[in-house]
This record gives sequence, structure tokens and C-alpha cells, in this order.
Amino acid sequence: MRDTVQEEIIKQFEGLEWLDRYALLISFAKELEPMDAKFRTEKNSISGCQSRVWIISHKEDGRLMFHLDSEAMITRGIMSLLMKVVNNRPPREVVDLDLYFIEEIGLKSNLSPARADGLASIIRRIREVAEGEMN
Amino acid sequence: MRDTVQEEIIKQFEGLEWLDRYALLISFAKELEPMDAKFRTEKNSISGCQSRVWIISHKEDGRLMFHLDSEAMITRGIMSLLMKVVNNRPPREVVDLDLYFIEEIGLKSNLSPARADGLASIIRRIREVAEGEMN
Amino acid sequence: MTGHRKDFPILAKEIYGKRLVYLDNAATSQKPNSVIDTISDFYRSDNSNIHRGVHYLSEVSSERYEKAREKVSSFIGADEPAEVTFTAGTTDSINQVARSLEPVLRGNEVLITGVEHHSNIVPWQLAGARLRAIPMDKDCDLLTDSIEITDRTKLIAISHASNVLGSINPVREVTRIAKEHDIPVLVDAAQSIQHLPIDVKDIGCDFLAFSGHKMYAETGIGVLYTSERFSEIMPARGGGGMVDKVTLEGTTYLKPPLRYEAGTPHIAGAISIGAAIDYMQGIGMDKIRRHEHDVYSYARERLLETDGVTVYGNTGQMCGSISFNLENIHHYDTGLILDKMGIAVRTGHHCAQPLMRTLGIEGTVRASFALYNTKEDADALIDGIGKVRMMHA
Amino acid sequence: MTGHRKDFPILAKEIYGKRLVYLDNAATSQKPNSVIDTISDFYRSDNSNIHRGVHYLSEVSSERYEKAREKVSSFIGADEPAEVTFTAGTTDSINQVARSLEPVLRGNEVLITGVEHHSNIVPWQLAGARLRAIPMDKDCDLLTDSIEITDRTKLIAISHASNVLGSINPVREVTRIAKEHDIPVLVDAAQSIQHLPIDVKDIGCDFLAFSGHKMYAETGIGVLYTSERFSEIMPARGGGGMVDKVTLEGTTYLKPPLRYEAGTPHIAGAISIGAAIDYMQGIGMDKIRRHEHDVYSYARERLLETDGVTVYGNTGQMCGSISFNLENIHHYDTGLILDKMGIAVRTGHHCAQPLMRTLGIEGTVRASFALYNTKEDADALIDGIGKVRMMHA
Ligand SMILES: Cc1ncc(COP(=O)(O)O)c(C=O)c1O
Ligand SMILES: Cc1ncc(COP(=O)(O)O)c(C=O)c1O
Repeated sequence: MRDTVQEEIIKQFEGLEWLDRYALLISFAKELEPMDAKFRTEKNSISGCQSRVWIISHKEDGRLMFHLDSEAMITRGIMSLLMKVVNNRPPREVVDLDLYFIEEIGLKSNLSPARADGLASIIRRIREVAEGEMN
Repeated sequence: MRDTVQEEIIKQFEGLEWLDRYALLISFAKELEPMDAKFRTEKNSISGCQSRVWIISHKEDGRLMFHLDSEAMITRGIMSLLMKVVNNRPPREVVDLDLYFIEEIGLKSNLSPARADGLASIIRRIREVAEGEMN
Repeated sequence: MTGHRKDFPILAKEIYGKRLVYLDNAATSQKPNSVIDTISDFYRSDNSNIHRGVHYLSEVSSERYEKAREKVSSFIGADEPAEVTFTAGTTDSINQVARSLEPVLRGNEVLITGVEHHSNIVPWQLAGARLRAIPMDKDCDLLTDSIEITDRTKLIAISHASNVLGSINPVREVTRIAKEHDIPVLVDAAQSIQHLPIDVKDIGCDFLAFSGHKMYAETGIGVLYTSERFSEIMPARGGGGMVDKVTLEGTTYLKPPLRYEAGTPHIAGAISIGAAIDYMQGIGMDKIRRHEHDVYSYARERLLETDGVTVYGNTGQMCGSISFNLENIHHYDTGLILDKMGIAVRTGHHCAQPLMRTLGIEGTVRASFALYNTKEDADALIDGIGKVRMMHA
Repeated sequence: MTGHRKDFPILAKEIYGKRLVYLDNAATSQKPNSVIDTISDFYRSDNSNIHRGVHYLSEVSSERYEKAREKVSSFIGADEPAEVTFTAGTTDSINQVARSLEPVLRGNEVLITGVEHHSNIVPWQLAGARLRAIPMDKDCDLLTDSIEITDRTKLIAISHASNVLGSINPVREVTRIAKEHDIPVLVDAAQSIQHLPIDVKDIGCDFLAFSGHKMYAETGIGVLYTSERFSEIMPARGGGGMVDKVTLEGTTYLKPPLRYEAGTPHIAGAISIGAAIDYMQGIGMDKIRRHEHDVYSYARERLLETDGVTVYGNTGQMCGSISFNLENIHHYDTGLILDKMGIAVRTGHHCAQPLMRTLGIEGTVRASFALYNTKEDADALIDGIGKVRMMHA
């Protein structure tokens, strides 16, 4: 199932060279509101990432809101995209969401199980949170 | 330095196919007087051989006499040749002896340090005995 | 099944001007072109260290390495790839288990069989365990009814197939009994992985060990399957790639499979196992089993009907190796003469001295078969034996 | 020294349409054609198991394997080949020493440095030793005057060259001090064997460990040099090929090197080390050192004079690796962007977390050099860094 937020992201990346894609991610990263230092704890961090990544979340009117952050700008840019796509949905929708944009904008290799820094573990964590909120 | 016993052996093997060389070794093996069972002890055996090999020696009129034996016929044949070449010499001569016939009759691979069953350890033992007898 | 010989370039070689009849497969197998090419192509175009790189080659290498792990995992029917650790070989796999379980094993007992390879004996001794062998009958068949488990028994470690006799041990029966006593079972599959379809869940073992080089892959690579319930044991080795946090005071470890792979692994080797599995599955393990069974049974029968030949062991299910001796002829003489006829066999105790002692012999001549061997090879062996006997007449 | 790039087929590859600038050599080196061909030729024409065979291929393989041992032996200046054991890599070598010396080490102390790789930290912890680091100054230079040896100190284990900083440790000075206290010294030469002429007798160490894959040879193979006075320590592993007599009650072991090589070794890997040594010696280790020194110094200088770049460590003698960070730019971002320009570097803690803690950082960008790198590669790196900074501006 295609959704509009992902479609829009894919369009923005379309036809870009690699370095331009990264430049775009960095510009998204710069727009992202940094996570308050007090939340950047071991507990909120996701292990196995080459750059540290933190995740917090809350529910608003039955919809999940994630805040993600990272020290590295490219990772941070990806986090910002993830937030755009995932946030503001009921938990059930988050669990079921097919995050196809990642592959289409060329970040699939960051998802490979071979990479300790895999986006995979971040996405897994998002799904786990959503599953927990479903009950 | 070439010596007549080795020359004669080399001549006997000259031009023979492999199987004929082995047949000749087996015929030498059959001629060899077997070592008395009471000498076939752990102490007289040479370790690292694929077939067990035993060695005893004594001195007669200042000349060394080795008796070698093995369970395997081809090894036994080689032992018999070694006895022909080495025996009846003063220890000094045994120590200095260049056993070139081994390579020339094609048994060099049995001497390779890579082979646990190397003839090398038998020859080493013969030299050690001779060295011991020099003092 | 005919025609696979041509996939193995070494088999086109002549030895002393004779066609090579390679019957030393239990020692190591030959490699098909597809495996050899996979190795050189890897070094020519993808080589990099894995797991920790941000760059392209590192990604490709990591992916190929993990792909190999997935292939092994499904080849042996594991629940998931994380249960598969790459090691340096069967011996290394068993040593790692012995090291990890040492706190439990030391001063206690490991139950083995009377046909074990030294690699399934010495590691337990080094871990401080005592060894006891499950009794077998005069044909070297395991007497599973006589398995006696005591308070001290902490592990059963048995070979799936004997590297000397070719007999297949009743591993399923052994794991069933072990489960009743909640004792883990290690299966040494060094001589079965290349011959039989294997399913670890069906066997019901906790550990399974095998070598790449005996299954058409590289030397220096092996596999240790560890069931999920042992996923938190102490790693046997320490080093890069398997730790979470390291301080001089102490260290925490990652989860399997990384936990058990300290240091740079044999990346090309692992990938070569993947290629070997592709090759075997391309033929089909059932088809390989059927073909090998035909050739094996034929060779065994011909040996049994040859005058002056003693064939060792006699169980229903067999694969791979046949051990024999010629009356009044030393196994070493037999091996040397066969060699000069282009027939490669192994002679000696085959790293199974306890079994030799049981059989009351010093050694045997062992002919061992792979998927590329044919009845023609068996005939060559029988002819060779005739020649050996003639030369000793 | 120019023109060696063409010996390495992978370097002709384009990455994202860019010329590959491979600067991840400290992780693993690329392989010259001669090494790749040696491996495939071995499998195509000589492959067999070694040491225990009576047949032709087994003889040839054994001979090639032992020849490789001799080459290593003379390459590192050992007294004899028996002092050279083939292992699975540096990590494996160090783990074997830790295992063999465990009875002495447990509850006692191993002295290391503050720049060690996890592979020279965790094995000692697993053997139950406590670790203490020899102090270093703010440039991460070892303060050998501050080496403090106590009754509990049973071993000094130091890297020859740091895989992070490229700094060369004064190993000769350390062994001199150790000898005064009769303490054995292990040298981790993983990052020096490919860069510097090495002579174990000159260094005066008891153990020296390194990996094949970082010196232009295969993965899955390594070396452990053990001086003759440790030739009778307990083997770390048990299995086929290293035993004299085996019974269920107990086992006796062969002499080195067989004693320390349990199971089928990585035969092709060992032979590939021989080929890699031939390749390096064909150029000449002194010439390699001079060329690499030129390129390394040039790269380091250019980095130092680049705005906003912090370069870590600063000792007189260096080789291989340079670690740096860009001001306000995460090392991971730097690595990812360089990758897309065809420049392969490594980022992160480089398996040296204690050093990272000392430096007060999470990680670095590491560029590491091999004999095929040139000043052109260093220029490409500097250009790439410019681009990275621009993208973050
Ligand atoms: C200094 C040092 N020691 C040990 C190692 C471990 O080597 P390997 O992974 O080949 O076992 C490395 C490799 O990264 C290293 O750089
Ligand atoms: C039954 C069995 N176990 C273990 C081994 C040891 O395998 P490797 O030498 O590959 O470690 C062998 C190989 O000879 C074997 O036949």
C-alpha cells in the first residue's frame, strides 16, 4: 500500500545523485528539533548503531508520536523522515506500516542485517513500541 | 662423494616403473632377516612412522652394525637397503655419509619433513647412534 | 548423476600417468569449479572486512557473508541464522563448545562412542571432563539400550557417521534418550553433512559441528550450530566484533551469532560454504545420497567378495568410508602401491586410536567416497587390490 | 614502487562510478593476482589433506604447506619453522596463548598498553587475568620508564603498531625490561607485519601474532610465533593431527608445530601467506616501508594542515593508520560521504574502546594505507574531506 507521505519523500529524492541525497538528508536533519539532553539516556538509546540514536514516544489522542535523534547528521535526517512517515498514526497502523520509501530512496543497505548500525533495529524498536501501545 | 654400494643399488632401480621398484623393495624385504620379537620394543621403535620401525645396533671391530625392521614390506625393503649402505663402517663415516641413493631411486618424498612417516627420522636416529659411538 | 566428475578440475589430473581415482574424501573433498571461482571472484571484486564498515565493499562483503550463514541455516534446518556460527572447522567447533561448557564439564563426564575421531575426544579431556563410551556390539553398532546416564553426565557427544567404518549412528535415538535426562547432545557431523540430508530440529541436538573442506568448500572454515537455548553461554574466544562494551575491568558480549565469532572470520571460506551448498542443492541431497549409496554398496560388496580382504564394521546404515585390510599385508604397503596406480586412499589409524584398539589392529586402508565417485572407481580399487596381493605373493 | 596497484584486480573497480580509493587496509588488505591465483591453482591441482596421507596429492599438499611455514619462519627471523604455528588469525593466536597460559594467568595480571585492540584485551579477561595498562603520555606515546612489574605480572602483551593511531610501540625496549624480570612478552603484530621488516629475535619476544588477511593473503589464516622455550606448554585445542597416543583415559601430544595445530588446518590459507610473502619480498620490505612512509607522512601532513581536522596521536615512528575527526562533524557522516566518492575508510571505535575513552571521543575516521596506495589517494581523501565539510556548512 502506497501512502502520500512516503510518496512525497520519494519524489523529493528522485533523480538525485548520491551526494545530493545526503545533502538533502542533512538539510532535513538541520530542521529537526533536537531531543532534550535529559532524554538522551542509555535507556532511550538503540544499541548496535554506528552513531548513537535515541528514541522517545508518547500518545496523543490515540496516535503515536515518536521523537528520534542522532549525533550523526545523515542518520538524523533519516530519523526525521521516519518521524514524518510514522508519526500521528494509531499504533495498529504503525505496526502494519510498510516502510517502502527507505528502499526507494536508496537507503536499503542501511537496513541490511549485516550492518550493526542497521536502520533495522530502529524500525524494530518503533514497531515494538507500537505493539506495546496496542494492548 | 659416490660410493659403490649406493651406486649398485641405484643401478638396480634404474629404468624401473614405480610398481617394479616397489616389487624390488618387497623382494629385498623378504630376504631380510626378521628382528627377534624381544627387540621389537617401544624403546627401540622410531616414532612418527606410518608403519612401525625398530632399530638396534652394535659395534664389531670398531664398525657399526644396524639391524632395522618394520611391519610394512616396502618400508622393510628400504630398511634393508639402508643396512646395506650404512653397515660395516666406522661411526665417523656413518655420520658423514651422504645417502644420495634415496633420492636417486625415487624415495625422496618419503624423506620430506612434511611426512610423519618420514625416512628422515630413521636416518636421524642412525646418525645419532653413530655420533654417540664416536665419543 | 554421471558427469559431475567434470565439475572438479583436479579430477582431470593424471597421477603417475594414471587417471586419478580419488578415494580420500573423508580426509578432504575436492572442489567444484563453482566453489573455486566464487573464492577468486570474491577476492577480485568484493573483498573487504565485514560488519564494521561504512563503505560499499564492506557492505557487499557483509551481505555475502550473512547470506552464506542463511544458506547454512536452511541447509541444516536451523530455526534461524543466529544459531549458525562460522568456525575454523569441526575440531574448532568442538573445542569451542568444550571451552564454553568447561565450568560444567570439569570433573564431570562426557558420554561418547567407541568410534569417535580424536577431535571429539581430546577437546573434552582438555576441558577436564572424563570420557565414557556408550557400549557397542561386535559389529561396532551402538547399543543405545545400554546408554547409562549418571549425575555426572553433562553432555553426550557423538559422531553422526564414523570416519573409519562409515557406520551411521542412531543420533535421533540418542537425543531422545538424552532429552529424558535433560542432557545436551553434540553431534559431530564431519562425515555426514556431505552425504545425508540433515535437519537439526529433526535430530534434536543442541550442537552440530562440521567442516567446510569435507563438503566441497574451502579449508579453514567450519560451522557450529548452537540451539537457541544455549545462546547465552560464555564465548570461547574473545576479540573484535563480539563485544558490546570493553573496559580493562570487564567486558559485555553481543548476542549470537556475533558473540561466538571473535576477530575477523574466514569471510571467503564462509562464502565458499554457501557456494558448496548451492552446488550440492543444485544436484539435490536426496539424489546425492542415492547415487553415493549405490556406489558405496557396490564397493563394499565387491570388497567383501574379494579373497583375503577383511572389511570392518557392519551396520545397516552407512555412508562415506569403508575400512579394510588385506590378509598378511600391511595397510601402509597397500596404500603406497595403490597410490602408484593413481588410487588415493588413506591408511593408518584415521585419528581414531580407541577404535583401532577395540578392533585389535594398528590401522586400516580406508576408501572414502564423494558425489563424483563412480562404480568405475570402485572397480579400479578392486583391480588395485589384486595387484597389491600379487606383488606380495 | 608505482604500478603495484595493477597487481590488485579489485582496485580497477569503480565504486559509484568513481575510482576506488581503498583506505581501509588496517581492516583488511586487498589481494594481488599472484595470491588469488595461488589459491585457485592449489584447489585445481594439488588439494588434499596433509600429513597423514600416503598418496601423491597428500604429499604435494603437505610439502606446500610446510614450505609456507618455512617462508613465514624466515620472514620473521624465527630460529626454525617449528616455532611457527598456523592459526585462524591474530585473534585466534592470542586466544590460544591465553588458553595455554591460563593456569599461570588466572588471578594474576597481564600488562598491556592503552591503545590495544579488543583482541589483545578480551582473551586475557576470559583466561581470568586482570589487566593493567602501561602509562602513556598525552600523545599516546608509551612511557616505558613507567613500566611497573609486580609479583602478579605474568605477561606483557602489546601491539607493535596501533590500529587506530598508527603509532609504533617501542617493543624492543619493552622486551628488554621484561627480560630483567623474566616476564614473557607477546607482540600483536597485526598492524606491523605488512608494513615493517620484522625479526622476532631482534625484538626478543616470546610470542608474535598476526593475520594473513591484513598482509595480502587469505582470510581465516594467521600465525603464532612461539619461542622455543614455550614449546612444551599445553596445547589450547585438541583434535586430530596433534596427538601421539589417545585413550579415553588420557592423551599425549606431539612436538611443535603439530602440537599446536589441532584438526585440519587452513591449508590453502597457509599457502596463500607463502604467496603473499613472495609478493612482498619480490618488492622488498625496505622498499615497501620507504614508499608507505612517504605516502603516510604526506597524508598526515596534508590532514594536519587542513582546517577543522583533528589528527590523533603523535609519535615519532608511525605506520599504517591515521585517525582523525572533522570539527562538529560526526565520523559516521564523514565515512558515509567519503564512501559515495569512492573512498573507503573506516569509522567508529576500531575495536579499541579503552583508547577512545582515553581520547574522550566516541570514534574516529580512520584512513589506513597499504603498499598500493599513493599520494594521489591521499589527495583524494583531502578533496573528499573538503566536500564533507562543504556539505555540513
Ligand atoms: C592491532 C590489532 N590486533 C588484533 C587484530 C585482530 O585481527 P583479526 O581480526 O585478523 O583476528 C587487529 C585487527 O583489526 C588489530 O588491528
Ligand atoms: C568424524 C570426524 N570428526 C572430526 C573431524 C575433524 O575435522 P577437521 O579436521 O576438519 O577439524 C573429522 C575429520 O577428519 C572427522 O572425520
